[in-house]
Amino acid sequence: MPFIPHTDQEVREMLEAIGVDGIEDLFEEIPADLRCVELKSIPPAMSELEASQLMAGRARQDGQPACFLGGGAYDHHIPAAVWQITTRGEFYSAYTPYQAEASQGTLQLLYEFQSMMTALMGMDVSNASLYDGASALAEALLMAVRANRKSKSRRILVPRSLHPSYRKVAGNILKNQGIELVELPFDPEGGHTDIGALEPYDGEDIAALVIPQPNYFGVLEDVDALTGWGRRNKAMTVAVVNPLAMSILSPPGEWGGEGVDICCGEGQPLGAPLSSGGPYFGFLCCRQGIVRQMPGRIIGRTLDQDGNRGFTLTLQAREQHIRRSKATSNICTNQGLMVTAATIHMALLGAEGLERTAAACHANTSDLVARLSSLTGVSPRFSRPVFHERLMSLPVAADDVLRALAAHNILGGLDISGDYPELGRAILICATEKRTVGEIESFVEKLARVIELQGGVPCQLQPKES
Amino acid sequence: MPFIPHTDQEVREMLEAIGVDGIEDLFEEIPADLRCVELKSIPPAMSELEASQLMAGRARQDGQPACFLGGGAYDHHIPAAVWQITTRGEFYSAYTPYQAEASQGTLQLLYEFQSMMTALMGMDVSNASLYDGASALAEALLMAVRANRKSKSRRILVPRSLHPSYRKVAGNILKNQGIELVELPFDPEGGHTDIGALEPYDGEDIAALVIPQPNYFGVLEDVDALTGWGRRNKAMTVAVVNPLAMSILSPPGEWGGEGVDICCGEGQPLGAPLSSGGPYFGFLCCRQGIVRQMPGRIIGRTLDQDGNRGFTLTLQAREQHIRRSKATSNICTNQGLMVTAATIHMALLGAEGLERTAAACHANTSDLVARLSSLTGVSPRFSRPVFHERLMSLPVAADDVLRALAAHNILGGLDISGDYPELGRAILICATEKRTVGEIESFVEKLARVIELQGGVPCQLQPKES
Amino acid sequence: MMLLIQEQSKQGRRAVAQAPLQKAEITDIPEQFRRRRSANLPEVSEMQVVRHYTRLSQRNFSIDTQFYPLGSCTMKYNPRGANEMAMLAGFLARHPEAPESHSQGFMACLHDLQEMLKELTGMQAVSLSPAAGAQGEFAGVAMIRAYHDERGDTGRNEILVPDAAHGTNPASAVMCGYKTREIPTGADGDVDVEALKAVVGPQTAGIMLTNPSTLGVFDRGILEIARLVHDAGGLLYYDGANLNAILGKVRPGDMGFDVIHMNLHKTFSTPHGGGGPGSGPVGVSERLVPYLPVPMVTRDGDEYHWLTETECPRSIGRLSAFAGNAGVLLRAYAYARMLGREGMSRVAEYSTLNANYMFKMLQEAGFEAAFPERRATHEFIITLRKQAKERGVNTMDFAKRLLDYGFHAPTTYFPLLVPECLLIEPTETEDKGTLDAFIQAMRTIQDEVNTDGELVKGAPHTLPVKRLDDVRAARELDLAWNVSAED
Amino acid sequence: MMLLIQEQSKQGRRAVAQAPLQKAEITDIPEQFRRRRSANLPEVSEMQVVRHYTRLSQRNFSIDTQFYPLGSCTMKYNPRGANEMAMLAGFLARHPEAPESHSQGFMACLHDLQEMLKELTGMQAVSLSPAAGAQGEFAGVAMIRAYHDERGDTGRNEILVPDAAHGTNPASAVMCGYKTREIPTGADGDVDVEALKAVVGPQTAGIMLTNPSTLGVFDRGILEIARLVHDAGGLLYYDGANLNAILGKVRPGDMGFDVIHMNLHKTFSTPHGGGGPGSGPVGVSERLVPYLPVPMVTRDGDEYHWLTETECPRSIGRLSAFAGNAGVLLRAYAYARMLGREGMSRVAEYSTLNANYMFKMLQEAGFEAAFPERRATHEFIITLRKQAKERGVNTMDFAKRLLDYGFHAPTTYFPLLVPECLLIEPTETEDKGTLDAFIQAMRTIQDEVNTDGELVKGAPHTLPVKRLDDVRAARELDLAWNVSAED
Ligand SMILES: Cc1ncc(COP(=O)(O)O)c(C=O)c1O
Ligand SMILES: Cc1ncc(COP(=O)(O)O)c(C=O)c1O
Repeated sequence: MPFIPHTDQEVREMLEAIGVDGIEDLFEEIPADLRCVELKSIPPAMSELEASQLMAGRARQDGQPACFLGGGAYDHHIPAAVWQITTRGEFYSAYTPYQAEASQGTLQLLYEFQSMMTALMGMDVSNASLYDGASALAEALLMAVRANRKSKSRRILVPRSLHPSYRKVAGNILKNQGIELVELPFDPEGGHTDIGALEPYDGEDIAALVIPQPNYFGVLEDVDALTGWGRRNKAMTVAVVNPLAMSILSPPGEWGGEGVDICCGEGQPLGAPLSSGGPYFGFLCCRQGIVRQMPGRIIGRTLDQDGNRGFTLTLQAREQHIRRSKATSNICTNQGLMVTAATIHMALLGAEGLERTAAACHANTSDLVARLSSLTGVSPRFSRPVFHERLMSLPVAADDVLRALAAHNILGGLDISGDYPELGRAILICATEKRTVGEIESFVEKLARVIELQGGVPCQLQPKES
Repeated sequence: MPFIPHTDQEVREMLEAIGVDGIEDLFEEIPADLRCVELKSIPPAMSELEASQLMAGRARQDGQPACFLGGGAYDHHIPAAVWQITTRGEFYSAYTPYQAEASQGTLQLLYEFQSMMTALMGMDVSNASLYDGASALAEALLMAVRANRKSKSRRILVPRSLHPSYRKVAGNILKNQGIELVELPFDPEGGHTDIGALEPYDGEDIAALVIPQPNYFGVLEDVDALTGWGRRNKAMTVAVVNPLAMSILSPPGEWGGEGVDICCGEGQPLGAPLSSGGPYFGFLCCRQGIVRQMPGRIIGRTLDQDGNRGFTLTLQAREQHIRRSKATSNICTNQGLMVTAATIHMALLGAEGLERTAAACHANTSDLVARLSSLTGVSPRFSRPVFHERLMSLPVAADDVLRALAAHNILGGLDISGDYPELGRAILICATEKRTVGEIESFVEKLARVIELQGGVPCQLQPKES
Repeated sequence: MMLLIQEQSKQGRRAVAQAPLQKAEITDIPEQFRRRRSANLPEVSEMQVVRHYTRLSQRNFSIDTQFYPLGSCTMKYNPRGANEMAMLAGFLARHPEAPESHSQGFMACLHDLQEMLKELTGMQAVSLSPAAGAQGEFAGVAMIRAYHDERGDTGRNEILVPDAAHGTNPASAVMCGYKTREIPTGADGDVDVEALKAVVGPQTAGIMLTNPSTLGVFDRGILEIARLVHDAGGLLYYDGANLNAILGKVRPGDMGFDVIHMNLHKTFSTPHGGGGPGSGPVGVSERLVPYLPVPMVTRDGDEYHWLTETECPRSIGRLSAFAGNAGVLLRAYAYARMLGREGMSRVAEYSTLNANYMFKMLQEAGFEAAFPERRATHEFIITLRKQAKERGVNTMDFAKRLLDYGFHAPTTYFPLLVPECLLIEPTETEDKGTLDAFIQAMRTIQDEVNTDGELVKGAPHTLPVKRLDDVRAARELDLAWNVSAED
Repeated sequence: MMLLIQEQSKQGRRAVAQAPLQKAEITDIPEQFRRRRSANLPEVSEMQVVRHYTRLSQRNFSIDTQFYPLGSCTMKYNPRGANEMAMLAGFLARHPEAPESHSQGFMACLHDLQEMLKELTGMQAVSLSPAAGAQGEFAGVAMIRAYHDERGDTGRNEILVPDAAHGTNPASAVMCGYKTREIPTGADGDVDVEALKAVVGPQTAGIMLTNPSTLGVFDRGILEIARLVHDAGGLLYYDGANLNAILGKVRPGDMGFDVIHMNLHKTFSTPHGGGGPGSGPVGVSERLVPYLPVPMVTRDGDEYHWLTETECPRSIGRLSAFAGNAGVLLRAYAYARMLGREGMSRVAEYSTLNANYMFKMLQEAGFEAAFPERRATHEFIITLRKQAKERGVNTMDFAKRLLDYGFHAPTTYFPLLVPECLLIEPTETEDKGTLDAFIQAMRTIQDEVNTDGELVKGAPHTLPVKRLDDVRAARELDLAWNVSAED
């Protein structure tokens, strides 16, 4: 019996001790007519060897194309040490650290994580993770509504430049609580949320304002101005940031001088493999003053009976297992292991390593953008500076182009036409530090051919001018 | 500086404490004219990312062909747990357990390993590993010569059916000590060492007799008869066995009734990946009476000051670090980590798991042999029973066939003509438990085509008769 | 005491190999957007990091090192093979937005898993996307709400929740805009059906139930409960946290449930990771199929396709940016394939056998069962109220003392309705020897309580820290390391 | 005490998923060849195995958990990246007899590594095949012998070995059929050149030397030694165990050595694995090139080919069945690429800096240096003979007490010529903070020796076992667990 250690002898002894004839007797309280019939469609057991052959075949089947996709998940180098340590049994197979004395490993690590996140974000406190960036935003907004004592409205301003899935997820999670998400348009030239877009709401009762940095198009927002607007209008400011970008960009805790109230985002760039979208982790930081409104686990430092330092789950009275229907959130299991990886990842890279990685991504994407822009009909869609993603306009339909590139084992970007029909034929591209010159050249070359084939435009590998 | 933690500040402090101006001063005792010039041909440093991209490319380059090669290294399933635990830092990055109290993990594991090997081999004692199977044989023979007080000769009988590389390695290592290896011919029909081949040596002074099981051709030797001959002739009997095979075959400790004196072999089938031939490990077991002649580390059980059980290196007086020029061997570093893997591997499989694996290999190879034998001109070269390898005669040259199969990503066996020109056109094949029916079918089909193309024999997929 | 990684930092130190060796200059991002001062992250060497976290890890109890009979949490062996398979390079490298052409292998796994979970739960369709049990609960209740709303049945504003329910149940209901109403438990451990009758009505949107409940008993009145709620127009939500107890034995769909979440990190043995990630797929009966969260995978001949908002316009939508905790799903899938058809019901059988054996042996050792007349399911409850009252040694003291004996403590003080309780779940992957050793430790502590209560109240004595001061932690909040706060 | 895995066995238990689920019947192997009774291996579950070995591992000191200043052993950080790269599926799956068509990637790594090692050592050619340092020594001496033999110079039957040499040196010489003659060390730590002069002669096949020697000093007379031995017709063997001290600073080839082995598991940071595997490539000067052990890799244009007995008929042949410890070579190669040209000499510089810093600080703390006038290399020796004589606390007591403070002990009682010695090698990967903590522990123990000698003599006090009885281990041999021996 796979994973079951019982010998016949032991089973006999145990049944005898219980005083029943067979294991079936232990299920006697279940109404007989409810008992299962055979599970016909479940295949018979496989050995580990058979299962790994099956899985290896499937993993191989999907190839390992050159990936120029971003859009909220980024292909970064993860130091080998990260997962070799993270998958150590003591981290991998422990539960949530309810028994603090038997969980100092996880607890100290989480405290270190909280310390790193607050340092990176310039905020006062951090929780120990939420599911992912999108659901973290939803939780952040619920938190903002709770925390904003000055606001009676349940209206939240959300830039259209924010990741479309984040907007959907926030909407899906908030809609049953009567919270209204109001969309702010983006500047059609710059790709950012112009402060002018907020004018209509000047002086209105707004519970919260969302500020992405960078936004979905990779474009940098005027975070200082937006934060200032929020403060002036007594709206809670909620930043949604890429944590890697924060190593080189002004952190939310400093925006507009005094910083935002809450910041959240997707932790994936900090040590989580792409892995089809998960497990990743959402992070959430805030000002000290509103920590009791924060959802999720929080670790605190304390002393033991001998006066020695130790760590423990704290502020549990906010949580569902204590406060039940009045909890700050329903979250229980979070993304602990991903946070373990992120902590080790950040420790290994340090600020300098994150900065170098961020700079390399920026440089690679800039290089790619420059080369692509040499192709006829291909150009950056927005004028404002970006972090490591850019929307590129194409002379032909994006989906055809991407399909053709995929046939060459290049994932050439995201077709955003579904979410932004107003932006026409365009792809969102990203070249992280892992993309090599060879891959970038090959992308440009293949794209040139694809455009030629699809659009009849002659192949143009030379710069357009000069 | 990769892997060097020093900050400038610390370096300054340390230099000051030492009382020198710079690090260079620390090398002042080295004659100036010896100091290095620049290392021109060493390439500049790579980041871990760059190095892994280089290495991943090279690993990919070699493909993952379907492997029907054996010949001393076998493609077995290794439970995922084995290497996930073996590469834990505490095993991976420890030294030889010189400080026993700080090395009880490794020491207890090695004691468990010794216990498993003696159980599997039916022998009294085991050491904690040698480099590989071939060098273990050389050490076993040196040991036999030392231990055989009754023999004055330095002659050892070695069957030609023994792995050719083992014969070479033993020869290379023993030749400077004036030991003579005398070759015993194999039976041209059976592929085994007929007891008659020993007749010429009846009553002679022979220091040792080597007995492989199975032999290089996969064929089972008459181990009882050979062992009996050795005992009657006062030759030390030295078994060379495949440890996996021992799960289903009579173990050396029982051969000829009382068993052999020494047994050794290649531990690779017990949890070591193929990995281009290493690291593997050699194992060595013997009768209790000659343990003091044994080379290599040995772990013993003992008590600590409180009377509690503990484990420690023992019989170190045999070893080079104590006995120096009079040691039983020069070996120091052995293959500890591979033994760690093997111990976990054996614990996971148990006797029943090893038996099932062995039986599956035997069945797969039998299946392959049967199917191949349906091709015109292809037939087993030897008549006697085998474990999981067989020499197959071909109607065309072996090297051409293998090259053609390799082009189809099938490694179809070993060409043995270099080592055994007398055996004509033949390949040594092996299908472990990992080879799937699909792979076996594909092998047979491709071989049929290759033979047809090379030899003009019509493609024959039907059974020859019936 | 172990230093924090931050306390090991020295200015200028780095794990050099882990970042680009050259620092690219950034010329086209204006100053105003740039960070002025580097983040105060630790500056440590690669070896310091490896050594620090390796040593930290040793300060944890875990399944790989200890018996961990945490009730309701199903701490069973997490197969190392499943980890290896989910971490295959091809799976790790797949971008969530990779086109279907480059995703068929991955999607096949998801589709197979959906199908298996359907069969195991007796539901009509399954969506894998919820990231954990609580998000599954949210999805489930949101579907219930979508169902009533679409029918214009908008007066239903209440979700019924038994008092034994996990805290996530009421919290999830509230997040979907419902009020909750608690249903008491009868003396026999089953839901008090009379009490239920009294409150079920036209305002009832549904009921959230675990069965077996967190009291370690199978609710024998389940069919009547289902009838009552359905008759009132409400739907039944099944909290699948305890599915391990009945896998392959009885199916929530057959009990009458309309929606269920599963905790793959419990029943399907994916690791808990010190607090996640989990995975909480939801299954639904016919009438809720249109509302399932996206994305899901569908098969068309030999090809797999994504179902998203476009194909499922009535869906409650997506709850995370991508497809949920894919890596967890792959582990669960690998585990399910290794269990196979025969293995499913064995999970229920042997976890139940282990629980009933311990239940019996502990009672014989003098421990008081919360529901002595009942069979245990895969877990059971003992109450230490006598010890607390007579000796002043409470459940938490008992729990801490167990740590000294090398066992993780069972769940303490949950469910809330049983005073001074321990909820004990051994799981099927533990052997009799371990159970016996645990029982012996309980006996020993019991003796200690009688002879040297202070010893127990001062526990733990053998761990890296002594009993921690939780009150201080909450009162003098210290949630992040701060240079200036140190000496 | 932890049970043995054998003691956890129960008849009929198995880790079922780890073997074929069906048992194939064997019909064509006659009874006489078959095993009659299954081997008495442990019968345990998968989880028991994982738990047992995970917990066992925690009972080890290791580089990943402790400072491990074991002199002559170069216990430095083993990059996790090198492990990952060597364990890439493609590398692990390659059969040693795979054809060159399917081996070019692997062979390229080997070839690159050969070239780098050539440059670093200043030798003409390198063979990677020896499995560890001692096998490298064997190969080296065997080449020396082959060289003399081929020239008909067969009267040379002696290898000279300084008294500070590692035990493998004389043992290897003997395995090659030589007698050894010991050369004493001068008071300054260098080889006593006068003594050498007295014994070098026509019977001298060669000399085996480490430089820096195991005394932690660089032998300043090396050029004269080389001249003396060469003039007498002997060859010079370089034991590369201490290469870490001079990497990129001075090359054995330039010192006049004819043959060298390297311990990649030291200088190139491959893991020691609790006792191996290692790797001991050999490099040679021009005249020994024909004798290098096979196989080696050669490049022809863009293609790599194997060199075996056929291409190298004068080779001393192969010393293991295949190409040596390939997986170790891959790790060393990955490490070398990450160090790069600039990184090589830094290894020597910072390991030397660390050693000299400790050397100075320990002397200041009152410890007696074996060679106080000399610079330390990457390691150095202190002697505790005063403490032993005056307080009866010997080096081993000191070593054991260090374990209590969380440090692995330095090498004790080696080299043999320095009484009560500790050979201390911090390596370049340790930071000043760790060195200072170690120095502090040494001071503390020093104080303990003076105030409470019994405390030190009774050490260790904090490890899983107390001081072990080695005498008993050797006298009452118990080398394997035996059912019947247990009760
Ligand atoms: C009964 C019960 N329901 C729900 C949950 C919540 O599941 P999760 O932690 O996966 O969100 C748990 C988890 O502890 C539980 O035990
Ligand atoms: C100086 C010296 N020479 C030789 C050796 C032998 O090397 P190996 O253990 O790799 O066989 C060692 C290893 O400890 C050593 O320190």
